[in-house]
Amino acid sequence: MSENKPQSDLFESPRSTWEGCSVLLDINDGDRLVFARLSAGATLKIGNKNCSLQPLLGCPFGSFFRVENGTQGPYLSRYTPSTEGNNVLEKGDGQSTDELRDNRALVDNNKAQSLTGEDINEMRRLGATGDEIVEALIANSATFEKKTVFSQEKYRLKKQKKYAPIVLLRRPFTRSICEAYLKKYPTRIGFLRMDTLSLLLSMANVSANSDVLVVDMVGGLLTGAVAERLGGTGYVCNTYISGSPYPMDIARIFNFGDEICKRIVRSPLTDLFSVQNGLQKPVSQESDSCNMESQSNDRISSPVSMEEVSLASENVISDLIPESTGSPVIKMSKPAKLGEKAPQEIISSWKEHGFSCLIIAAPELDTWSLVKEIFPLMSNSAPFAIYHQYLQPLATCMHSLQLGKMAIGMQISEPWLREYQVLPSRTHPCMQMNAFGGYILSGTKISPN
Amino acid sequence: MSENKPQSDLFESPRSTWEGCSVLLDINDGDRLVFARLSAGATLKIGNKNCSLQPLLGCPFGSFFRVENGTQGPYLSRYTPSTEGNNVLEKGDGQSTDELRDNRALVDNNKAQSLTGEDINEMRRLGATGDEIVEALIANSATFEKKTVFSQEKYRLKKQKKYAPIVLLRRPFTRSICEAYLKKYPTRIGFLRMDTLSLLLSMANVSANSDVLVVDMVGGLLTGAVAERLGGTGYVCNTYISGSPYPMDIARIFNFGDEICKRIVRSPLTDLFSVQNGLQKPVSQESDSCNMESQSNDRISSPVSMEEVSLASENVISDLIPESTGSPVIKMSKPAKLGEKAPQEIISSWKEHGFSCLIIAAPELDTWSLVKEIFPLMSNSAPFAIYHQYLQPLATCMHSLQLGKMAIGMQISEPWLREYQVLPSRTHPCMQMNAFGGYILSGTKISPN
Amino acid sequence: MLPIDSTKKLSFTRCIRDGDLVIVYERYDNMKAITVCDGSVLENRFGVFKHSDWVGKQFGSKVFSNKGGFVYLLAPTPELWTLVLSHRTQILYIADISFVIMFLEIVPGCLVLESGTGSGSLTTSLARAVAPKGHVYTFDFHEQRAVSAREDFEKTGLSNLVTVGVRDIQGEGFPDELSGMADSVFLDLPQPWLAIPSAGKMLKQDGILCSFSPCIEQVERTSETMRSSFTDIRTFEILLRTYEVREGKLDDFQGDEAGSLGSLPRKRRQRSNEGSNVQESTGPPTVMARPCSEAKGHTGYLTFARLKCLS
Amino acid sequence: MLPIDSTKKLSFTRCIRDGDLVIVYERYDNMKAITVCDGSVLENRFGVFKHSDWVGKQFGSKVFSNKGGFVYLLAPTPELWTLVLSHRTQILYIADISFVIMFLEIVPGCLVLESGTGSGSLTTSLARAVAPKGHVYTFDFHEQRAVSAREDFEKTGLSNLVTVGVRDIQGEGFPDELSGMADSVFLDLPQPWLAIPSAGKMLKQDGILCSFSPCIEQVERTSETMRSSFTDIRTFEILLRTYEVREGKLDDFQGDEAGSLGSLPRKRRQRSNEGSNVQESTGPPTVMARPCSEAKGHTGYLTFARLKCLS
Repeated sequence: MSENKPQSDLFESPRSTWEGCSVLLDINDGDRLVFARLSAGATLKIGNKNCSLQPLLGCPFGSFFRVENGTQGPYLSRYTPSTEGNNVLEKGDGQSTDELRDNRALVDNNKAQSLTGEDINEMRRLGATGDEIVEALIANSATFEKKTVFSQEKYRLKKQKKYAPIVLLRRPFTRSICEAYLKKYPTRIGFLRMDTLSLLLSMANVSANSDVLVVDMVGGLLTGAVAERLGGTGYVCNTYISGSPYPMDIARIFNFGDEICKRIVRSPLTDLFSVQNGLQKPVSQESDSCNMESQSNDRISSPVSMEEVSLASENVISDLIPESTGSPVIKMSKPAKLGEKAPQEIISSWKEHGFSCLIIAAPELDTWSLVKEIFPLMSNSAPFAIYHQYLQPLATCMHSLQLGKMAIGMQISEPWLREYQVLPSRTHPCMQMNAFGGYILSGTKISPN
Repeated sequence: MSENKPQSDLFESPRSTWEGCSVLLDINDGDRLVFARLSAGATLKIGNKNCSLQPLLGCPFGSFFRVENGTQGPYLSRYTPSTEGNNVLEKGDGQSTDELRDNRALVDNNKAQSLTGEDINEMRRLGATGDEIVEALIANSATFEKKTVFSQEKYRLKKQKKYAPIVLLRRPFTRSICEAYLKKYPTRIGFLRMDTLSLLLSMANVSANSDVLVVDMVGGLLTGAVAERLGGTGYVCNTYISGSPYPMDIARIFNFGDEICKRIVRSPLTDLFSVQNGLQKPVSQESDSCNMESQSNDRISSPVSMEEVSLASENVISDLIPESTGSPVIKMSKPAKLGEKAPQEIISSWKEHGFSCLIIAAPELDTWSLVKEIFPLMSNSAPFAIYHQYLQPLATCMHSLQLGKMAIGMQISEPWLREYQVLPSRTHPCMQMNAFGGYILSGTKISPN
Repeated sequence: MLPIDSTKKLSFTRCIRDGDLVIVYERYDNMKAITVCDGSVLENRFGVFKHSDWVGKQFGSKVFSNKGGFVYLLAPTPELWTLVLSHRTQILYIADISFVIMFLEIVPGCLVLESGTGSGSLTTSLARAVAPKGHVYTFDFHEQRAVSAREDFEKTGLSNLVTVGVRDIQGEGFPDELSGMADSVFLDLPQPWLAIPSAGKMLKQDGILCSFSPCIEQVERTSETMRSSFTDIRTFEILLRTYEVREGKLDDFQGDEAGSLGSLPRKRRQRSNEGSNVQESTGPPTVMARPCSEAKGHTGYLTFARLKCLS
Repeated sequence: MLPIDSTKKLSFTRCIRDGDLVIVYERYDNMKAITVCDGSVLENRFGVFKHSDWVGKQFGSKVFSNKGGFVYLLAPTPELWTLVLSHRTQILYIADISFVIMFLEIVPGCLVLESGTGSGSLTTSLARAVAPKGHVYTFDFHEQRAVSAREDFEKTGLSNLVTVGVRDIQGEGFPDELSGMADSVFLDLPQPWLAIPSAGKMLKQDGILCSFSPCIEQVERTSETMRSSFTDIRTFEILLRTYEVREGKLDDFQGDEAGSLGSLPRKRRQRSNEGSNVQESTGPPTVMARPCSEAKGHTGYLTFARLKCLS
């Protein structure tokens, strides 16, 4: 467990955490999502308490933890939820809607609680568990008995979340990373929704042993998602137009082992077109590479927010309420390097064979002027998928590709995603929705002749 | 019932049909929709039979009819459906999905019917009712007994629709006219969906005693919908840009009495701006009006399809499968005139007070260049609603209105409508949907100062 | 709010008078209904506005505060009212309201029943649809809500069109004296199925019923109950997606990045110019629109049914 | 279809050979999968195409018939395959497929269970996602469907990644020998709740289950059954709206109608030019897009759940 690359076997993904492992912590059933990198010194703030993440080391993904009060302060303790369901509100009480929605007799002034904040603190000092505090609150509520069963459950859940929060240990995958970012920092990923991202990967036929060309102006989320699908085969080439690469910090949140990281490379667009073959001009190439690297690091630390940067080298990766300890951090947990400059021999191979597919997520660029340049890099019969926030650039691009007889099977599509609340007698679509997942232009390149 | 203007009292709408009345015939629960104008000579083709519509005269809207075999051929006969529900498939058989979807043992080769077409014709000749034929078909089906209850009901319904079709007598209102046109002739109404139309009316605050300015390039549907809301008060002014008015045949399908028809007027846009006051230049005005009238008729008979034109003066108004009899038609059923040229004194009043609101449904025109011209005709604080098939023209228009500080509270919105199948254990959204209801720009004009 | 009296029909051009209800518009998401009262003032973040300054101005005018801040004064409409009314309950919004009125085939002169009244958002639009001679009877279980609703209709000038009753429609049904008189009935109740037999009794032959429910189980039970005496039972859901409009231009990769692309090998450049027949894009328009991300994902299901004509 | 062997990875650039599966593209709504066979011909409305003419051409090439008609030959992908496969059952389409694979967190090396196989549309995409070393075990009740599916996977070159079994998963559950081995399980069954206990047994700790059902009642019962041993139960629906693109220009009212507007009083014209600060619109773009009217309104509900980690 102290070895930080248990993924050296590509095809057996670990089911438990390890030192330096990146994890997603789901607090109170999705109320709060925090990405963290586990180490002995890492901590997480829950409520107003700093809890060490040490107890999470070596635990299986999917484990539940609760905050307990110890002699040295609060700590996270693993526990097994009952098989009856841990979310009481979701258990379903078999009541009909009738009772639930009938508010004819509803009187509730929220002043019926006789326990004070001081009482609760006193209980804590005496070592009461969160559950015990919740039970005490219920026992001391003057109105609890008068509530409907539904309202009682709601009350209990609210208090449980506050006094006995539950932390669920998750392995970060594309969908959870995407969902978390969309919720908290949508602009950093260009409002890319998980269903849209999943369509980009399908439409571009991302598969093992593919060489995937991406223009990723969504913080590395696209690059990471492609690399996850490649699983250490093929390459994802993150290309960029101007002098410095686009940031790809988000790709560092995935738990990629060395094998996968090596397959994530970057290259300026000009290099992909250059006529150098093989090992020509190795010196200038090398020095360029070095420059790029430092440039890249500079670039990364500026436009991306603090949490992520500090997290890449410290404990908590991202955020959603970033908490980093003041204590010194053992640096052994540094994640694998990714996004090296593409070696010249690989570039040559791409030049010869063409990329297997192309994905563009560049919400601030005009699509056609970019596609016009980049299109020749693809192999014939290669599928492509282009994401944009606006319809018009894709329409113009599609029209131009049609006129130029450059692609077929083209379609502009927009996914529409809806989540439901499914509960006995209370089933309906969720009241709030993300109403816009962006547009996708997809198609297949044909041979120009 | 022989009087053709029972609507002279504006506010008591008749519940039964009359000679000359426009009706909507719903055949087999929405399978086919036909607009017809009732008269002694009008007929309707159902299957391959021509049935006189005479039996429908004087019947309450909502009546059901069935085709019966008489000595003189088939005829429509009124009947009262059982209170247990006439649509057997909708009754709900209380089965769980289990049985319904289990197709493990499904064998059905459709060759199990021992009754031949000749047998059925013979039954007809002997005066069997449609229901009797359906029962005979079931009795002679070798596989009927082996079907699930659900499949049995499905079989029965299919045969009933063919051999004992049911005609439901409806009064045409905006929503049924709109729904029928969208289904069959969407281009004639610019793909305007009923929910979008309902939003236009709300957003423009169409209400009694309003003077509503419309640009109706959707066949008169918008004009009719506004007139229906005005109920014989205020005015709807259908304005047009070039020399000849836009067709408004669809407004003739509504059962408007004289009071309402008088409130539907048309005027070229230039006249609405003209500086003539009161009764100036009455002669040229009159002659213009006459020219316009004939021009209008020409125009109407060309771009709109045959059925509608023939229907306006004959029996069947529109439809969906137009059937007109060869027999001479008594012309007493001619509908009231609508869409006269706006009198000068009314125009003067509009010039003085401004229109109460504006609705534009001109899917082929650029919005801003039209709005720029037409906007000054509205009163200050007047709401407006503009429908378009494309987003860009509305966006440009909204932006220009904002820059010009001409309107506030502006919003571009797009309705999304979904119909559901609600049946025991088989509830889900309908599998086919109209995915696009168009865009609406709405807002309120402000005082230019 | 409504020009019921035809002599007042061109209401927008008449000037604001003492006692008029006006909608004070600060921003699209910040409006307020105020009854003009000589001597009163409106105070907001833009300063102090004297009502007396408003009298004599046209609706739609911009008016200024002591500090030079400004708001617009709009004539009230049911749509604006829906944005400013006080929420005594969850309210219906414009998409559902518009659809209900069209699908219920409500036209001037209709007699319409509603339960419950709630905040009166739908009621106001129903009143507009039946005006000038029709009537809306609306019922709420809560005495206090009914009282507040009556006050609102007084304020908005709809009292002649609307009667508010206090009644438990699920328990008692609609009043017998309205039997057979309603053109349409609208139900927004937790257990609509309890009220359906009564709704059927109230409706004229061929009249239409609508029930609004947030949960699908309510819809299923309601539809089941409707089947015995209603036909044409249909369930819909309607949502409104809004678009944001901005002025701007996407980075034209070719133009903006000319420097870096200058280093591209000439060969390829030529190919892309000669080989393909593609017209140069003129660049995206300067005004761009896209859907807003946040939206209401669900309001409720609307189930409509028509009373079977059995006479 | 998939470049499983890394030596074949740049498959698109290699030339078409005898025995290759190609997608013959006529139009976006007219494609066909054909195995190239020297000596065979393809006959369609454009004429007769000799397979021998295709050999040696690159994928993505245009090929001609005896009459000069043409089609394109594309390399097969799971997406193209979904458009050409024979429908033995209702199939899943790209939006549901893509979402399922991402939400089930399927990555290379995963072991995935599916029931039923149906037409194999999802199976093909599952195989792509687990390649090159993972495996998909898919089960169907119907012997004949399983046989046809096996033939298809042979044709598309996926046999090494997919095992098709004949089994009544609702009645018997998944085979015991797969217990605790599955990363993810996908169910498309009429009574998914019957298979959930078995699915739970098959899953590794923290593994994910997805059930696809067209009706909401199935979803309710499924979710209810999941609650005992699953967490994070979420239900989604996903649809795809497509846009049509056309070249054209809307009538510019001002330009086109200049004649009729020439008669407008001069006064007003001046006002609109001077009074307001509005910029002239440059006219709408020449390429315009709008949503297609017809669309699939519903495919099914996707309910996901994660096995509780109780060890």
